[in-house]
Amino acid sequence: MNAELSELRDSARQVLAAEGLAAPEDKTWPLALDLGWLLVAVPEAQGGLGQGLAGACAFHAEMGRSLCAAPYLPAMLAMEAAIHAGREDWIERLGASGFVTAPLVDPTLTITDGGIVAGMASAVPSADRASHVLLGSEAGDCVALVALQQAGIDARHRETWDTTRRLFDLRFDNVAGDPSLVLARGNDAHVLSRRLATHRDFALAADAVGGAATALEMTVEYLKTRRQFGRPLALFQALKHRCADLKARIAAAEALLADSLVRVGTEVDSERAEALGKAAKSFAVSAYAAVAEEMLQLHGGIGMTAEHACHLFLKRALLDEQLGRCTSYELDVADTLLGAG
Amino acid sequence: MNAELSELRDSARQVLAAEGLAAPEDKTWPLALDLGWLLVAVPEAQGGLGQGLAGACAFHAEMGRSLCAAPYLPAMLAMEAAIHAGREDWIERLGASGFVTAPLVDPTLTITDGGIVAGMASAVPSADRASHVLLGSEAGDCVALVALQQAGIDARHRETWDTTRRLFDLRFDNVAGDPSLVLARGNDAHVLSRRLATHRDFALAADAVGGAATALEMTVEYLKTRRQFGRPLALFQALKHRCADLKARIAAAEALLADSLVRVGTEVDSERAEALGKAAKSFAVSAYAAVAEEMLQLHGGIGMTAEHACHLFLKRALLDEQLGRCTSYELDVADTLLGAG
Amino acid sequence: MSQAPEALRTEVRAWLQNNIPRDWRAAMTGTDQDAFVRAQREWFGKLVKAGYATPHWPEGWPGGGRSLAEQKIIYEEVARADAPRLILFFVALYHAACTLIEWGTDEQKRAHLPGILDGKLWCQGFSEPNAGSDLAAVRTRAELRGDRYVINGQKIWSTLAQHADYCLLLVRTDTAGPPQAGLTYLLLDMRSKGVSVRPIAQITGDDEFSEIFLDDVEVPVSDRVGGEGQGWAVAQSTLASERGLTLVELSHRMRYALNRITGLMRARGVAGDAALRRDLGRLAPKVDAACALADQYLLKRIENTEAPGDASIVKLHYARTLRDFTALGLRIAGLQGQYREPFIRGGGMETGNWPFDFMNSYNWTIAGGSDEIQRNIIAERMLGMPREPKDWRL
Amino acid sequence: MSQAPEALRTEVRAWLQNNIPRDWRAAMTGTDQDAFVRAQREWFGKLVKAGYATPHWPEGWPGGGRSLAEQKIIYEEVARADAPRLILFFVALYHAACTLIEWGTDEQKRAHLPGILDGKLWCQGFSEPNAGSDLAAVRTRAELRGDRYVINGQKIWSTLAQHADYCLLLVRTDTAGPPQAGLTYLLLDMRSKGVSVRPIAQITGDDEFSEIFLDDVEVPVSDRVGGEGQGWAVAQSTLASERGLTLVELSHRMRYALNRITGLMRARGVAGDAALRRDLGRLAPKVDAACALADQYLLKRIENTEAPGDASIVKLHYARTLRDFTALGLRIAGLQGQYREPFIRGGGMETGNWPFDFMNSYNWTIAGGSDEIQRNIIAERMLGMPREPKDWRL
Repeated sequence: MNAELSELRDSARQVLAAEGLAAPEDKTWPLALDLGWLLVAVPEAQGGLGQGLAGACAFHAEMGRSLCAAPYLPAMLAMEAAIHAGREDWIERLGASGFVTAPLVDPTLTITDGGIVAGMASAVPSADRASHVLLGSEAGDCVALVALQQAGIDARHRETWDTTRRLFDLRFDNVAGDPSLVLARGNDAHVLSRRLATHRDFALAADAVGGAATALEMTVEYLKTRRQFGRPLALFQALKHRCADLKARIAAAEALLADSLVRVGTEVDSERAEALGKAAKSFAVSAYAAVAEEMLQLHGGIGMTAEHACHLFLKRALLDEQLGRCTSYELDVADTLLGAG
Repeated sequence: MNAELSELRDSARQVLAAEGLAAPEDKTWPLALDLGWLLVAVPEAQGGLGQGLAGACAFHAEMGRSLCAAPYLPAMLAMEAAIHAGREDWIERLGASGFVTAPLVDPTLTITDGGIVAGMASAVPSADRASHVLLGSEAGDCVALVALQQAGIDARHRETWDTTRRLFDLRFDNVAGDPSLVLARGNDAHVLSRRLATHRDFALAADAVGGAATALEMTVEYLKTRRQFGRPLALFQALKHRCADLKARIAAAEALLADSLVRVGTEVDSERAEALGKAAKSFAVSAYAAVAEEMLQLHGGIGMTAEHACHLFLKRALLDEQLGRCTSYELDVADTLLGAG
Repeated sequence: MSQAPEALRTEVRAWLQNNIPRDWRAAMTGTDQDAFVRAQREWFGKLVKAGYATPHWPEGWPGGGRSLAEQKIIYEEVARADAPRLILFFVALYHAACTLIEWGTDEQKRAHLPGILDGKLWCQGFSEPNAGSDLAAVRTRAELRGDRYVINGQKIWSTLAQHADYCLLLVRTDTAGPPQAGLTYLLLDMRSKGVSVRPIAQITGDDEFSEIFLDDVEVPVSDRVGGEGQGWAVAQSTLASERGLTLVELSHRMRYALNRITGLMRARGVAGDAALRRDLGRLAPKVDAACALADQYLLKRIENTEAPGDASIVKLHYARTLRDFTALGLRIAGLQGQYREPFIRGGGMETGNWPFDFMNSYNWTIAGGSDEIQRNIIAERMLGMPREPKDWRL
Repeated sequence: MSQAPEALRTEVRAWLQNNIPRDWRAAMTGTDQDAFVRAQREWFGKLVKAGYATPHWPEGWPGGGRSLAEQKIIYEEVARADAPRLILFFVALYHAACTLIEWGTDEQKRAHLPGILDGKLWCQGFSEPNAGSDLAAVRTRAELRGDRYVINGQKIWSTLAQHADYCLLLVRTDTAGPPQAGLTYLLLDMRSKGVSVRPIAQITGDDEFSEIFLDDVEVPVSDRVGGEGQGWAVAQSTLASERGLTLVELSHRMRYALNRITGLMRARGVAGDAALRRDLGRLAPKVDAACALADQYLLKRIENTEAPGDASIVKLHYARTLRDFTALGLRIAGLQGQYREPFIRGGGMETGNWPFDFMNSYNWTIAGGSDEIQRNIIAERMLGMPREPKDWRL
């Protein structure tokens, strides 16, 4: 991580820490906009910080660390699409004030040549606050922005156990798209789709790594404080060893994420980048879930109360596991090694 | 376990303990014969002890406990077949002095109506000492005893990492069987095959449960004796908790085995018995492997030396996993619950 | 009250078939606690009348005098029939009744046992914020003033205390000497002045546990169970009162609930997924083993051959298996399982609301002696591994 | 000796292509140790000549003066080319040489460093039967008599000591005071009177470790490294001499060896098994993470930002991943994998002889500080969890 990025990251960490864990979206989203966090991956030539995907992931990790409720990830996907398409108008709009959301799982929809959108996009964060949604057709041959305030779109809030995300199902009943908002078609759309999937997977990996780190820190802190049988729990070797295993697992996920980002470099739309993203996501989210599960167990009864933060980590970790393309990642990794089954 | 059986079992345990762990086959096989261990499942009407499959499993568990090298399991399969077929001549012969072996994995061979045997039987213990081998055709329509001292049979010793078993590959090149040694044909052969598979799986489960119990006892004993950093290892809570988990896993395997044997009762040739045997085997052998793996780790360097017994347990556990129908058991259990995939 | 086992089984099975509230799961889905309490009371009334609520009570009481083997049959059938669990009355029927039967004065028995049959509710006041698995660390203070104890302190994890009429209260009457020796056991009327109850919002959205705050609460000496300083021993009886039976019921329920996993696999179109089939094929024998352990444990209790640690093994294995069970369901449910749906109040451990069930399973790995405590017990009492020295502190 | 990284990489890659012994794996399969030693000597000779055996030695020595980054490139290429590991010379090239370079007198350096390049073999005499991971418990006694130490005791787990010319020997010269302070570090000529070596038969069938028995063995005071009582500090240098590099090599070798698993799946006809594919898909990122951890650890060493516990994480993760890797191979191999086949001497950690590899992987979870020790270090030094009190004994 270069010095500029690490400074930016540290200040984001401070700002988010000041807001507290799982601070609401209406407090953290304006911060993200005001402090320019959406510009981190935008090339310098286009007025951004030029920190690329690795820079973006440093921020995604901070979102994970603080269980941030702001819809930073979908907004960054929209920004990634605008960068790819060279749409400086949208880069500016997204960086300054606008919010465009995007589904965090692959949508099942068609976009005709004429731009008619039909089908379903699930797991779309904060869709009620967005002006547009970024959609890719299931066939991968079109990526477009679609305005949300129009007829034929049914948005339904789906309450999740994870309260730090607000997901929507969007149903499109032959909605007329705006041709000027088509960002890519044909092969270019395939490349952009790959780029978006890569960003999404790395972002989820970063979210997981950040969340897991905080979860373990809080757990260790709790064990140092909490006494049972006249001793701090942190003195019990069985618990120490479990924490050590979790630490090693988080460190491995962090290392894999960092290493994979170095390997990707600027080739963010390559097949290799997509494969690396899948592996990093798969490894990181299972580490996160394991840490969050142990966090709850090691906190004992207090972790079972809604007042304590344990469950927020657990619920976010469990949702992270199901975002992206969920469990099929492992099979995809095997495909890379063995060829398709 | 009834009083008679538990007395028999205790005396077998004493006898085997006196021989020491992994005592060679030429010392333990005569004991098995002399002490009537092969008669345990034979009905009283036929001169046996009438203790059924549960009785047999009590002895299989003792074989596992002591890592016994005697080919008790294949001999008991032959006995089971003789009981099923009502062949009192063979019951007597097998119980008194003869040794008939049997493959511990499903053979891939055909037996024609005329009794011609062709194909392969793998994992046949101590075939060089047996007069006959018990074979079932792959199609399940014939079960027969085949004399080993005849032309067309190629017996090849396959050295295993587990030195407490001596397995052979037997290749049959159109060997003429003896019609008087066909024990079952047609539907009766299917029923007998099921009965043999049931006995084999329960026996392997019992072997595993017995072996795992000794392995854990030895490990706990070692931890109590061995000191590091000025304390007995048994005082370190992380190690205590791991031993406790192993104990619970063994207890669960024992309970499942005992309960399944009660459910089977005398219906040893039912489909239900076969399904219960598969589940018990699958659960017990993975417990055994887990215990043996931890045994090695918890013994540290000394466990890595051939002089110490750790590896004998590990190697036997790993072989047990691959005997029977190995990993497909789990899929079979799922078939029972879900129907065939 | 003795009866041929199969006859009892047939009788209970028939009774359950005719009496289980129709569609009780649907009725309890997304309901509030008051409706739940009403439904429980109704079900309780039926069971009491049939004699199936109190098989463990002594001969002479309605339904009482059943052997453990007979009690087991009743529980197995309740599990098989997927009848509602009687959780609202559990403390009253087991903890309170058994403690009173073993330790209570005649007067105390007369005062309370008939009330339990009439539907009086009890809760347990053992755990405290700083004494999770360690009862010896109880700090709630009781001072004897004349013929009353005056109590100050706080209890936690008290199941459904917000509905209770009485509380089994463990308090400290002496701070000198060994910590166990300073405990005393009281029967607290929850309407007493100074008692306040606050339900705990749980991570599952349920609120079946409460905190109890005790502020200068007075309890007459006549409501003490056992002598002053005997609280530890009395509490052990309370905790032993249902040893084994609950886990027979729950493990058998889990076995029947395997069809919720297979049903989910079919509904999600992944019944052919070899990896999930393997997971299921690994889980099912583990569930069967949980049943076998619970059954055999009860048999040991019947035959009086229970050894130290046996109960820990049953609980540890059940708890881990329940975690695996619910985790598998959760993963199969996929993104759909992440959407919050109303839970079934009193629906047991495998309701098919997978995130709820998964989180709820922590009740078994944490409460009633956590997995970690069970491992200590198994290592020390069964395997004979040494305990850490008492004076080992930082 | 500095060079553009990519130029070095190209050069090493080309050299390896031309110089790796053809079919060395086949040649080392089922061979005896003498043939292995000959092959290792030959390979060593080539590497020394090319300067690739001693990149970590100081400037001025043949091949020496390479930065850690350059050393890493060499190791990566060795792994990529699947070259034989130089295990027979490892202690000489790293442990002995680095210790002498840091602590040796000029005379000691002159006496021993050139010999190492000529092929003199060294072994390590640290571990003892009752001091596995705990060097402070070393009991082998050295008494100063005139200008010589007289040594009695026993060492164990000494790699290939049966072939060694010299031994790095840690002995106790003082039994009073803190245990670390009584240790002294000696250079032992293995031909000395009273030294006997017994190879240990391992469970894998290999015998790469030995016991060393020391019976009134005399070592001149001039062969002491550091002062009397400084043995602990000198030993730390020895152990740190190859920190990081070995695990870069081994983790990268493991990554290339993933094709042994995929090859096995194809050969066994189970390449389409969804459950195994999922296992493989879980393993592969774990292997990649092992590489990433090793690489990043070395970077920290280069940048001097290593923190306590970092090395433990790298080792623990590598060791667990190697266990998973070999266990997966073992299970895929099925019954065929249970038949004993000759192993490849010096063939590394993933030879495709799966039971051998699986058992051999315990060397990484047990030796060099077991997993349990690494967990203690991580918990205490990285997470700041308290140590057990020193006086905590039974």
